[in-house]
Amino acid sequence: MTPPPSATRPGAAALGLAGLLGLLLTVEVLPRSGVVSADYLPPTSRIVRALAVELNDRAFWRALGDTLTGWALGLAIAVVAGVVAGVLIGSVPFLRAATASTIEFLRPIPSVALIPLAVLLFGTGLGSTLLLVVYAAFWQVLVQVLYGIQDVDPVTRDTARSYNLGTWARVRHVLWPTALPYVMTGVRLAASVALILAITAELVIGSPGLGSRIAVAQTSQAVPEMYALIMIAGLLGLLINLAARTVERRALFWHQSVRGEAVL
Amino acid sequence: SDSESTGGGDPAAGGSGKTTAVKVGVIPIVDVAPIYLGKEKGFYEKHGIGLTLTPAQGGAAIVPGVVSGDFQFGFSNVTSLLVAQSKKVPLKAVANGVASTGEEGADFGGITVKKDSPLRSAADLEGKKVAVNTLKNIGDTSVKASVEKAGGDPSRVEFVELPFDQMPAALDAGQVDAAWVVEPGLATIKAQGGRVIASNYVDVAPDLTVAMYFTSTAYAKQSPEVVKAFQDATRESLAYADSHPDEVRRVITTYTKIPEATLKNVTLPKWPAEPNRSSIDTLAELGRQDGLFTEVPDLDELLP
Amino acid sequence: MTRIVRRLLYALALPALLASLWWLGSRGSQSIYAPPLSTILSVTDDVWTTDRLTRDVLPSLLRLTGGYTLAALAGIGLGVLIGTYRAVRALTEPVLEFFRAVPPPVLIPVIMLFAGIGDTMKVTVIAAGCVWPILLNTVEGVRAVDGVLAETARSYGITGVSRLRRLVLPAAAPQIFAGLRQALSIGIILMVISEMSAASNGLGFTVVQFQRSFAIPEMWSGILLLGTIGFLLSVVFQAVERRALAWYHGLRASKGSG
Amino acid sequence: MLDVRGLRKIYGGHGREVEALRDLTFTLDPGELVCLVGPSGCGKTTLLKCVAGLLAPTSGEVLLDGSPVTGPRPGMAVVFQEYSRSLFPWMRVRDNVELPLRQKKSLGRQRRHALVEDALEAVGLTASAGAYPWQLSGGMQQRVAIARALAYEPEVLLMDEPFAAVDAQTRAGLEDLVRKLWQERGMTILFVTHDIDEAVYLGQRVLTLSASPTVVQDELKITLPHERDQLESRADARFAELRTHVYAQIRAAGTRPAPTA
Amino acid sequence: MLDVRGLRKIYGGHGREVEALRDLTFTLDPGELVCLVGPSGCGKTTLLKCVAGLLAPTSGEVLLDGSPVTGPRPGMAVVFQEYSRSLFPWMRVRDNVELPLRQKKSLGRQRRHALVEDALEAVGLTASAGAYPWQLSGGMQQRVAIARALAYEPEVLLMDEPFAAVDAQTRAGLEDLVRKLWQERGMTILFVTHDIDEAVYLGQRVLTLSASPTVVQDELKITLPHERDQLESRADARFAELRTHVYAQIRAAGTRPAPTA
Ligand SMILES: Nc1ncnc2c1ncn2[C@@H]1O[C@H](COP(=O)(O)OP(=O)(O)OP(=O)(O)O)[C@@H](O)[C@H]1O
Ligand SMILES: Nc1ncnc2c1ncn2[C@@H]1O[C@H](COP(=O)(O)OP(=O)(O)OP(=O)(O)O)[C@@H](O)[C@H]1O
Ligand SMILES: [Mg+2]
Ligand SMILES: [Mg+2]
Repeated sequence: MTPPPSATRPGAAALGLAGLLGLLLTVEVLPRSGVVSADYLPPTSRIVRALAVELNDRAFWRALGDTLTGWALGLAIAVVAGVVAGVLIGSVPFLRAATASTIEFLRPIPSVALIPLAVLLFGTGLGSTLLLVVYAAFWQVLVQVLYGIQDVDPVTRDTARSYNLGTWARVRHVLWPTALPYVMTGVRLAASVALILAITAELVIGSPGLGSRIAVAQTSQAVPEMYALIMIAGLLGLLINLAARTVERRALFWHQSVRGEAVL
Repeated sequence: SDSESTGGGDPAAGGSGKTTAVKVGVIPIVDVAPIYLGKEKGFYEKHGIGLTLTPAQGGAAIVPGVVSGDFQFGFSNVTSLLVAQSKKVPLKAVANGVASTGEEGADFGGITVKKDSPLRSAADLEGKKVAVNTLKNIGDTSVKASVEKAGGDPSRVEFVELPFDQMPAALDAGQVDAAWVVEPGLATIKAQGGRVIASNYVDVAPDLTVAMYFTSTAYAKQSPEVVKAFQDATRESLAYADSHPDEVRRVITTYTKIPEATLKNVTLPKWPAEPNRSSIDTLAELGRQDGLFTEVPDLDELLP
Repeated sequence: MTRIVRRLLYALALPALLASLWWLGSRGSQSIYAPPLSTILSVTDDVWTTDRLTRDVLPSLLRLTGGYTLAALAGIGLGVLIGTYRAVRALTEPVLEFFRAVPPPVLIPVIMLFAGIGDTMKVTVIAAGCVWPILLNTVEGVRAVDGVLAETARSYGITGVSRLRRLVLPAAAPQIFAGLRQALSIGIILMVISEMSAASNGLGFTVVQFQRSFAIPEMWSGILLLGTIGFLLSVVFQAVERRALAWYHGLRASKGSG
Repeated sequence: MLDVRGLRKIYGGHGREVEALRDLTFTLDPGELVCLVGPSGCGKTTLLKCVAGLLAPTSGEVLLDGSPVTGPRPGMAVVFQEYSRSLFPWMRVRDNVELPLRQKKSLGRQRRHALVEDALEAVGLTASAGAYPWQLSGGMQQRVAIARALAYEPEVLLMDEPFAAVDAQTRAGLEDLVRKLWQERGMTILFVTHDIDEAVYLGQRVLTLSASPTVVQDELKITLPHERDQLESRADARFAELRTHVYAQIRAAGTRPAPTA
Repeated sequence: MLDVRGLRKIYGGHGREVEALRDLTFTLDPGELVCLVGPSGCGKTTLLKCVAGLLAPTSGEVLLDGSPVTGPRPGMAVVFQEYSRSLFPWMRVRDNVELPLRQKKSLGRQRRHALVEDALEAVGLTASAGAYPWQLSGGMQQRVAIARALAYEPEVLLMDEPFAAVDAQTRAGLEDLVRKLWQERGMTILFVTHDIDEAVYLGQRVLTLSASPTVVQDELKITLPHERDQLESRADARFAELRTHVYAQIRAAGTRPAPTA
């Protein structure tokens, strides 16, 4: 119904590509000019060659699938739980006051410290990865939702109250749209944190996936292969962000941040 | 790289005749080549064990994996096992893992320095910064033994924790003065012109037992037959690996990504079939001196 | 007075409840990795001695402060730039998104190549990790500056530094604070991660060391300490935020809410 | 119907204390249309919010049908002075108008749509039903807010300067619309305006509030005939008289000093 | 001074295309005060934004002192229709008024403060100088926006329904204030209003815009004497005449259909 305003302009895409090329070029030049040793930071060309080998390996694609499964499941759980908890806590002052200290206490606990516990509870499979991913990504969404909920315009809120909108209608039509820009940022943050944790969990626990491949490359002193895999992680992040931006343009077309750019 | 039958089958069902699924947590390094080789050769199958090898980064995942029963067996260095034992972690070592070659200057691990480093012997490490992969573990304990043996004061060595794979770069950049490194990092450093100034494993004891396979005490009690079968198969694998270095080098390429050029120069460790009890006693004593244990580990409990 | 008591009650009630549940649930636990809370608490005093606090916790907190400050400056600075100019955003976003998805543990070797293995590296790792929520929130906050306000500023010739100080930053402040709040706990997490390699002291180092040497109750006491630090920092943060965003909370609470 | 008794409201916080309302007492009969005028900042909006149950008074009370107002009541609609912020930017005009109706469970879909279309038609926005509020001009936004209130078919309607942003012609039309719907539906209406002519033309009574500290300064019964007409009524000599009276009252009210910071 | 030539503006996007302005051409002499009236949604705000350089026209051009307007110019002040959103909520009233003055490097601190105090005094907000905008009533907020524009001492002043939210008494005062400052400072003023009386009372000319598609429907020279007085001028027979003329024009303008969605 609502076409996204001037979707991605070709100019923007070109600029983005230019930025990436700049990065690749830097990585090519740094080791070649001797600023760092090519043994530790191989030039882009060698990384790309290693990448090509990876891409030809069936096992790589299976690992990628495993990682993405853990990522997607974990992220989905974290986002749903974060939004539900955030809306609940954010809109009920009592809950907010009562949970604040606990939340602040739990948030800084590193997922990596929980690895032994996770393995003890869920073994070395997907369960552990999920636990770590969800634990880390959940807070990102929650905090954003909490900040988003308090952003409701007082006049909007009074309007909703005066027309006696029910709880659900208020959440659906007032709280949610107001918090949405914050939530979008939260989801984008959580998406990469989830990817990071999925990979880290595999790296440490050894459950199959990109992470365990990175671990193998590390212990094997296979530097180009390691960077090739890191590059994959980076590219995944890029794709995820592209998707998030597309969703944002559709979901937030009414918001100043998106519509402001159409006019300027 | 391994996708056959997954573990978690009923371990108690390990009667002879049918195969028991067994999951082993290993670290994807040269040291565990025998078990990969043995699996490939069918040694484990022969003993009724359907083996799944899961590579993990280290003890943080393998030990809880074994304790929780997710893994039936795990691979760990001896010092870690001793520490665990002293902390009453219910573990039981079941089979030998890997041992030092016992040859000074030709071990699979050693204390390395940069090409142009003035350091000549372990005694020179006094007041220097030495990288080890884990502090308060086999690395610093054995390096200290080397320093002591060379006539230096081990308490004046400064240790820094650094993963093996980052040691070549750190050494090269002068961020550390020396690095205790094992293969394939050792080969990498040597290729850059680095020198080995001491073989710390050799300095601890001749034919030092470095690592072992272990299980949980619960599993050992519950399925002694499986443990027995695993021990037998591992013994066979170790012996085979020890006498077939070429096959070892080949099998390593199946589970690591060690570049061919490096692998060629990798010094293979020894894989004796049995652990060397007296060397473990020495390690335990060194650990006690370094304050690794609050309570002295009970070696009779721990070892098979 | 009563307000303070009530705030204290709110802050302590749930943690107390959870702690008692944990206490009861873990009573007599045989699991090596989940020792009874009583055991954990009983080792706490011995573990976190004054000596430890100055030798391990203090350096960690200093690194955290350094990294966090760096991240805040970089995140807000870059964020304003990226949020204001669409071309800059188009140019940098893919590269930034690329780096954002790389796990800090695998990024550490790269950082070590340039920053060595000392405190600089750890501060960099912390900064590199907590810059993201600040950056993203700043970008979005800057993009969302109210159109009428922006036009007002434009029509009165309020540009440059003045526009930044008096329009963009205050308008984006609520969202920037959300990012800063996020970054606070991420910073603590990264403090631990950065101390997992190339360290020989620090809170994170100690916790990981405990974990490796199977000193599980000690490890848990370290985790509790991490949580407590997070909580205390958040109290400070809250106070700062309440001052800095007084207008915002006043505005949001104004009209109605009777 | 509506009973305001000794209402007092003090705003505090941020280093500023303002007594917006000192002591207001007045009554509205069921089905009455009363206009409220008063100097800028005297507390009209504050009063309306207290009546709507959106703001808790510092002291005094508001009774609706005999029971004290503690929160918003069903069957009440408010048109806010800040019309542009009271529209939901994420909804099209049509959905903005329809949203409150969805809360009325008894309404069928058909009826709801008919109400929305009628209301938009009445304010002249049929053609913009599919637009978003931020695509509309100020006056159009204000009309959306009015349409929303009218479509809601409230029993009590509170309007806070609802025609401030529309042109004279549209304003006249809307005035007649409000009067017509009021007569048809028997609503009780409290109508805040700055336009004295409008107050006199629309209301059955005009209440004048004093400047801060605010009390009811004057109460005027509008003695114009029930049927009113934009041209005729305004040409009426009594109209001029009433209008002069109200103007004089506002003048008198406005000279008080502004609230202190 | 100000030359609007063939101005056309089409808004697009979100499945809706609106021709807000079709073809506007008119001129303002230096130091002239022209009022702009027109039906709600006809494009007055759009026109003002184009003149201010805040909005790029689809075609046509705006010339100021002979050179095309491509962005906001120094020496120009705008009072926005959305007064409440044009105030900076993180600044107290005083700071809001002072902010634009800080951009004028030539002004000393003393002079700046004096200007601010004078402007606040003139709109009757001295007592609320220390409040935040959101602590003020609608009319007070609007007066802050006016004070800000006046303190700025602009050469060109664009006002978009600046008195919509204030009461009759205050409005009269502000009207006289604007006229006084205009005479003193020789500003050029383009003043959008819905109040026909106001347009006639204030301006030297009144421009009436048609409903969409918008053109200049009528241009009326106000033949009242230069010195005006709220009571006298409005009682003038010519005033009634002019007012009737403008009203008729708006009626004629307003009957066109609203823009299509
Ligand atoms: N949220 C608030 N916090 C503090 N003071 C407020 C607040 N809202 C209103 N006031 C003060 O209360 C007084 C009355 O405000 P109110 O909005 O009720 O006036 P009003 O009669 O509606 O004026 P107007 O005609 O200008 O809209 C004003 O002095 C105002 O400054
Ligand atoms: N941002 C926008 N996007 C799309 N359409 C717009 C936008 N702003 C205004 N319009 C349309 O342009 C037309 C003119 O709007 P404008 O705000 O200029 O009217 P106006 O004369 O100021 O009306 P009012 O007296 O009600 O304030 C209207 O039909 C409106 O819907
Ligand atoms: Mg008001
Ligand atoms: Mg307008």
